[in-house]
Amino acid sequence: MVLWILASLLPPAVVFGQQAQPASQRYRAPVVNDTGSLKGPRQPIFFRHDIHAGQDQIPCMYCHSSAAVSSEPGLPSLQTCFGCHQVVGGSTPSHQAEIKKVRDAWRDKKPPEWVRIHALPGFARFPHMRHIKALGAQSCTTCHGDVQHMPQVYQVTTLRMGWCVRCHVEHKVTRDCSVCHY
Amino acid sequence: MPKPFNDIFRPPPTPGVLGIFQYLDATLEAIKKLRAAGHTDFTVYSPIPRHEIEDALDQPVSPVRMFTLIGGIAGCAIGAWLTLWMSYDWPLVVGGKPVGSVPPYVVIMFEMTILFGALSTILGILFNAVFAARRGGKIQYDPRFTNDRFGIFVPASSQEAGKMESLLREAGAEEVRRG
Amino acid sequence: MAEARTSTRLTYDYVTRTIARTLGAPTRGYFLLLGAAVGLLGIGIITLLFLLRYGLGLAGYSHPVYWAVFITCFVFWVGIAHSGTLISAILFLFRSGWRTAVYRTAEAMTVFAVMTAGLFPLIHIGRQWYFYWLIPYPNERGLWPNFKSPLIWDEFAIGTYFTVSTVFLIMGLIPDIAAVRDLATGWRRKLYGITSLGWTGANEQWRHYTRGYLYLAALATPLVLSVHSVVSWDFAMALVPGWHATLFAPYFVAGAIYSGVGLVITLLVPIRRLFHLEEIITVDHFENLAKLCLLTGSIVSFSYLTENFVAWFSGNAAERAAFWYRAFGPYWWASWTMNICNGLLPWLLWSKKVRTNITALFVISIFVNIGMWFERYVIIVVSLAGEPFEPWANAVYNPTWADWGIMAGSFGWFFMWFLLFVKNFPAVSISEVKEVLPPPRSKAAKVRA
Amino acid sequence: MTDSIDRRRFLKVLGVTGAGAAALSSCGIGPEPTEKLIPYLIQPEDQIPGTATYYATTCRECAAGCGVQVRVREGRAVKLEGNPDSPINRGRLCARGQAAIQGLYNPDRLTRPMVRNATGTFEAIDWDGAMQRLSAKVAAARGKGIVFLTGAEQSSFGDLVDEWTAQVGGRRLSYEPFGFEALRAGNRMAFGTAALPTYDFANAKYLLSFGADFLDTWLSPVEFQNGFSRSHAFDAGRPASMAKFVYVGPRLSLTGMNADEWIAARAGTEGTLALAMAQVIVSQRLAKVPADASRLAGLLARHTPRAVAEVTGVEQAAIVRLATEFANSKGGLAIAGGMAAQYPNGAEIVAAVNILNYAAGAVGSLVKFGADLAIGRTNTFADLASLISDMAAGKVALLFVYGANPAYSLPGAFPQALGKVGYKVSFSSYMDETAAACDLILPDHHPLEQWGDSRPRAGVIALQQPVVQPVFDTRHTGDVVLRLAGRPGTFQDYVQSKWRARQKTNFDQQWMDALARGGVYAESPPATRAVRLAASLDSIGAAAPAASAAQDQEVIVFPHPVLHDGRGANKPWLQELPDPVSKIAWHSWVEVHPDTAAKWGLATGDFLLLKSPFGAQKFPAWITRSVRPDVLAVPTGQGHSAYGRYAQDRSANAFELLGTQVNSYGGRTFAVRASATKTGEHRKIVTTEGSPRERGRGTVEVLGLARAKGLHAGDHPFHYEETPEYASGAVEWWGERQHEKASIGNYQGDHPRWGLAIDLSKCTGCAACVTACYAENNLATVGEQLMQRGREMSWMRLERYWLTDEKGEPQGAVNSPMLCQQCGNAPCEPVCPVFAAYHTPDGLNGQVYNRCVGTRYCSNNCPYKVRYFNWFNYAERGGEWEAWPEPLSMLLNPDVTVREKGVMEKCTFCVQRIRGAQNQARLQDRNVRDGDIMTACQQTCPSEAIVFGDLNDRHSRVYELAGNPRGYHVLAGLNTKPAITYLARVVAQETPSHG
Repeated sequence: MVLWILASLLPPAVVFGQQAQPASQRYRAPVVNDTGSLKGPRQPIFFRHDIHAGQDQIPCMYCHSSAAVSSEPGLPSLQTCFGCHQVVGGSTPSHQAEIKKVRDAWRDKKPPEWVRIHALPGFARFPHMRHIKALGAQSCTTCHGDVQHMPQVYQVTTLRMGWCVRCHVEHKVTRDCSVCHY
Repeated sequence: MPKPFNDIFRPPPTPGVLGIFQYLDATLEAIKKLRAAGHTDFTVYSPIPRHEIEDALDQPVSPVRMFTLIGGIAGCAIGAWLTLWMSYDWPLVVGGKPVGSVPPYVVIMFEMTILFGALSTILGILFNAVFAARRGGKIQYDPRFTNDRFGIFVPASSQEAGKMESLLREAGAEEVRRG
Repeated sequence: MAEARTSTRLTYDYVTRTIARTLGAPTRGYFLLLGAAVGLLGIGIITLLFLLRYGLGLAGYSHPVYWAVFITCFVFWVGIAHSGTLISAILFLFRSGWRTAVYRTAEAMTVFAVMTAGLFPLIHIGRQWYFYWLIPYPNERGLWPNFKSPLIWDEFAIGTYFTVSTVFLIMGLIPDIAAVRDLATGWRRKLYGITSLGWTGANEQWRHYTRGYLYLAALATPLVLSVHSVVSWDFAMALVPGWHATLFAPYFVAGAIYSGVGLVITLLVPIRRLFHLEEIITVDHFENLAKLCLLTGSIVSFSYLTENFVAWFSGNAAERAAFWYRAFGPYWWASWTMNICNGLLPWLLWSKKVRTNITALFVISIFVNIGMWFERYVIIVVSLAGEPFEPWANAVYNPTWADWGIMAGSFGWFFMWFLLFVKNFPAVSISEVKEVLPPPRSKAAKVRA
Repeated sequence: MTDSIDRRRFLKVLGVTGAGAAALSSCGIGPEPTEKLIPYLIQPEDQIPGTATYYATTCRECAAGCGVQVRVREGRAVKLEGNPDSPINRGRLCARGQAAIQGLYNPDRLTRPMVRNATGTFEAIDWDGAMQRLSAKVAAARGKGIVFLTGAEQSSFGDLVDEWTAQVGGRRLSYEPFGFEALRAGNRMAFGTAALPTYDFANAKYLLSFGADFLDTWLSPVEFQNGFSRSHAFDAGRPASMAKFVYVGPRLSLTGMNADEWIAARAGTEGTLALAMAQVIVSQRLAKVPADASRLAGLLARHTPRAVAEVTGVEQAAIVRLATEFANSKGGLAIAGGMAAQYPNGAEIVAAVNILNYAAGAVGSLVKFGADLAIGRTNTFADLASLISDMAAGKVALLFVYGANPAYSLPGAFPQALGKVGYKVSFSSYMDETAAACDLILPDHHPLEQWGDSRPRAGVIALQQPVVQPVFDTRHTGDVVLRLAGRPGTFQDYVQSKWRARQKTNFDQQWMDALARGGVYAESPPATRAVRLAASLDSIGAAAPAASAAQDQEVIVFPHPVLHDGRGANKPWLQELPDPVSKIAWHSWVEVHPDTAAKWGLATGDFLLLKSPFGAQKFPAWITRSVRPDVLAVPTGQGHSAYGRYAQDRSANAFELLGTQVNSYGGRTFAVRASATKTGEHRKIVTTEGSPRERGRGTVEVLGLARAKGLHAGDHPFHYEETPEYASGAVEWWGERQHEKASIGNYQGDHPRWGLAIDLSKCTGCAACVTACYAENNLATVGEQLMQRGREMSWMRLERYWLTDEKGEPQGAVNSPMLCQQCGNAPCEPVCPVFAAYHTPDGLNGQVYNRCVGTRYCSNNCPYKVRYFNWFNYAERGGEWEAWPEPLSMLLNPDVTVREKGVMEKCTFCVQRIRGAQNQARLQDRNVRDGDIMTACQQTCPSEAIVFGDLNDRHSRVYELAGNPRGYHVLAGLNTKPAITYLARVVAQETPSHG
């Protein structure tokens, strides 16, 4: 609601800006007025993958650095966020509001508690590095969906065994049980 | 209720004569007489199956056996498919044995043969004895038939009913009913 | 020849009414028995809830004894289940008339025993809530059960056996239900009216019915032999000394029939007494059962001898150790109970005096059941406990309240069903008993005859 | 006392990543992902989420000073492994070292300072408050006697304390319950030096131990065991092999169990025996007699074999034979210690053995003086006794206790004296007996949380660095002392200053190296100092052991191999680890010889009440031939009255039986005479022992030395290794069928066949592998009650089968680690109805925990009985059988699923390590190399008995070992085709008996 009002106060140039852009231009993240209608759980900070990964084209590995070398992708430390956001303050009041949260968190040394979206059961192992090694750095979308264009991330694939196995069979790689279960 | 169902489940009463017998030999007598008179579509009630009655009626062998045979063969085939296809669908080696090793699967095939054979036999009996037996329409019946009395029901139009009654009495029916 | 067996003053009417009388209003004694059965079942259910909440550890298991009382009871009940179909199917094919008076009880017992046995595999597994993984159903993971596992054979065998013996029982019941229907009044008449599936005894019905019954018997006969063979393979397929024997299939089948006949006697004696069926279930019947007992019992004791002989003859250290441990290890009492009850007791039946003495038979039959329970206990627990391959891994296993609770529950479950059955359906076949009677003939016919 | 703390706070404290949190919480089977992900504030640059980091530090479980590498995942220490760079343990670790991590995350650790309030009960206090009180007390106590009691501390911390106590006019006392006074006194007697030598086990050709349990508790077990296995284990390649090992002592310890021959000399006469042997050697000139041997003449004359045969209970012939063997081996090493050094005449015994070594020329070659083991520099028991008397006399106003628990090991005397002390401060991490009697408790960091160092011996300085954030609100005692001394900086600075003082030039470089390597290790071994015989030797052997009184029994109290002096008693891994000899866990016992038992009508499990002049305790009897008939043996370690949930009120404390008098050489006597009476009580002892005899089933194989030497490549000494005639056809047919496996689905192509080789000649049965397995694979500890019912989960169990002589007396034992054999034709697999047990392409018996429904058929069909079932949910929070109460769950290995109740589990050759190595190899586009993968058991094995590798790789070590003629497969006759090759144990006897 508040955001809606904020958005309505924006200068027209910003609001209608992107419609004016020629289609040839690279992807512009839309202005989200009604966050309530977005898919996926609400995060403590309205972090927009579509802006960071899509519009600004920051590579996934920039934040999830260990994905290519370790079994766990890891989360960016708050330091990583603040690294940019002590300079980048945000163009619109709504963005500024969110970025302020980051700065406050850094000031209070209180990392945000993100809501987990992609979770595997404890008895299934998913070594990220092997999959990225095999499918390439762009392959995150295979499981996580088109995150670059998601204002708010939600689970696209089931991440259930049958789904894993199907992919393994398609790619003619092993579906030996003890590769994932031990 | 639509008509065809109606005919199956609530068939109209069939007109005819019902003779109730105390003695087996009297019943057989009646059967002989009726067959001599060229009747074939009469029904004989008995508390237990007596081979004498079957002989007297000399009916063809029941088709139930076909049900059994087909069911058994189908079951065996299903068993074979189940075991072999599932083994190769996700091949896992256990105990150094071949993935699809038939000997152990024979057990499954056997059990499936019996299972399907038995079930289809039941279907056969139900179909033939319970439903098929009713196609003659609703005919007269007496509770004593499951106890100690034999009975013969002859479908007959009102004009020939009289003839039937006498025929049954001569044969030794202790009671004859018309309906 | 069949007609000679039963006293001639029986008439169709007498048979119908005597047997129908068993369905009369239940007495207080009946309700007490039923209450007791339900009470036992309650104990079993509570125990099961505990097992589900805390885990199987509540039972007495101890490495390496990983199967114990539960599986013992499973095999025991499966065994019990065998005499029923044997009597009804095999003796039917052999056209032995004396079966008619006893086979209904035996069949009912069979069905309920299988129902009981079927519960144990579900109870004894570690994660009972995943029991359905043993069933080949299409699933999201694309996984199938392992058809090489004797447990899966078991599942199929027991499942088939339950289905077939149930339909067999129902088939036999239909004409009798019709008979009862025609005597009954009120709601019971309605009930039997529906359950008799419109049976009238018309020749068209008898024609298909008799044929079908014959084929069912023909199918049930190999089945009954296969089921306990498969159960025995649960053990024979394993390489545990004391289990790993080709003898097992016939040995188990014989044992099963032995125990089954034992329980049939145990059940028939009171039924006969309470329902005054002395005219219909005669001493001859008991004697025949006793002979069956004697035959199978002798096969069982022969198997014992063979087992021990082969163990010695094979010269295999592990085998020898296993059987030595059986006889003289910490479980000597169990194995000697088994040897005495199953090996020596049947020999009493050589004497006609014993065979024709109902009380004696009743007592013996109870010991037969005890003996057969211990046989399974010895085969399962003792073979695992005295682990002869790995001298280091052995244990002395002692059952706990959880084991006994589940076992009690199984007896409650069985007897509850059986009691409900005898009061609501003819416990002795009406039509088939008539079959062995001389049919009513007119004077003239009698003269001619 | 210890209030549990919720996990969330941990994650904050440790800054665990979401991945970490996920790994931590989703260890359980079944989908239970964490709902919240808490990122690092600042990510440590040396930590990659999902990947382990190793930090080198030093093990402080005993004074040996082994180097360890701590495996850290997401800020949690999950496993300890030996540091290959350390010259002491050479990358190996013992059970106690493995269990150190359970001290770090122990649920009974004190979470904050505690102070005794007016009502006499403890209450929490914050550090500032505590420090204020303390400095006030110190100020008040100046000059009135300040004593700082520590454990063995040859370290910067020790120096700091010394400096400070000097500054405040107090003194420091170091105390080890099992001291080494006798060794020093004995060395002084024989050679006039109190230093402790090093023993070169690796190069000995004949080992003769007089009570020294160098494999389990004596000085530096891991180091000695490693050396021992090099000399004692049979190695066809080494001409000298194998060195015969003879053990002299009244009972068989873990060490004695590994001997080829057991000389059960009467307790206390070991010295006399040694002198007799020396006499034989000198008189018969068996060895090059040293120049000053003449001075021995007088002494030795008194000890001819004939003279001593009677008193020692060893036949004259045997003495001569031993002496001859010993001398002729041209490399005999005699070691005195352990029990022999704890009799009233311990010093003489040590001296006598020194003389034997000297006479045989071992001194200087195999026994090297100069390194001077630090452990020896602890104060003597006499010093402690005087402290106690001071305390009792009220001469001590302020007492600090650090790293010691005298109230437990000196029951009676010490607690009483403690009562007279003005103010008592404990730095214990636990509310142990001593701490409970103190006024102020300032819990110290766990060694894995703190800076420090230790100098186990000359030339080795082991460095200690914090590998995790402190788990609780504790503080390093070094910092506390620095505050008290009013000195600036932290203890870390202090340590650095010390090191800087030692290393003048380019300190930073050296410091970084030390951090990486775990310390500084002198390249060349310390110079050997020559020793000569001391002036007067006549005192030696004079003191004959007291004649045995009629009804009294000789009771010897020995240190428990893993609980040691009781410090390990609150670690479930160690409690659940069966004692290597008796295989008894979770409680104490008394060893009784069958003859004695028969005399008293005693059965195993019957309680014996031992009443010594100093105290009385009840112990359940364990009837065994591994102890002399005239001796009862009792282990220490149990019977704590405090200390924590696992240790408290468990069995009986053997120290109660011992007096606190100082004996002739200033040590404590661990042998007492006590009356033994049957109480009539009985208990089922908690033991994993099945049959003590192998009964010729082919589970273990033993070869005589000559036979083993005679073997050539391709020999099959074990008949059943060849397929029997009648079976060959079937086996051939089976072989032909096997190609199908390689042609279907995942099984196509070449795969490794993982295998293990276990050399029983090397295995000593020390059980380090067992604890390592617990640590690596999240094995649940089930506790006393369940273990009594055979519910223990140890995937790796040690089977101890006695070897006996013709008289049936045990002559050592053969220990066989029994774990899943990963059979090629696994009986467990085909019986599983749901494919939870199946064969992986790389030859493992996969066990898919989340598929298992728990029919337990696999275990029934497993001839090796190495499958274990989860009878309860051992991971249930607050459950009755919870195995990892907070914060113990922090040490769960995130790479291994924690099994749910109703699931079968077993060893899979650390498949998580295999997959990890394969993943790394894939990243580097290479194949897994031989040696990339080490199973936990192999990694820790102090005697390097276990080798893991790919049997399909013609160049792997395991392939080579699998082809060894000594190799055999357990129960090979069953045609299970195991992947584990055991190498038969070789014993010096020519005709080994399986018993």
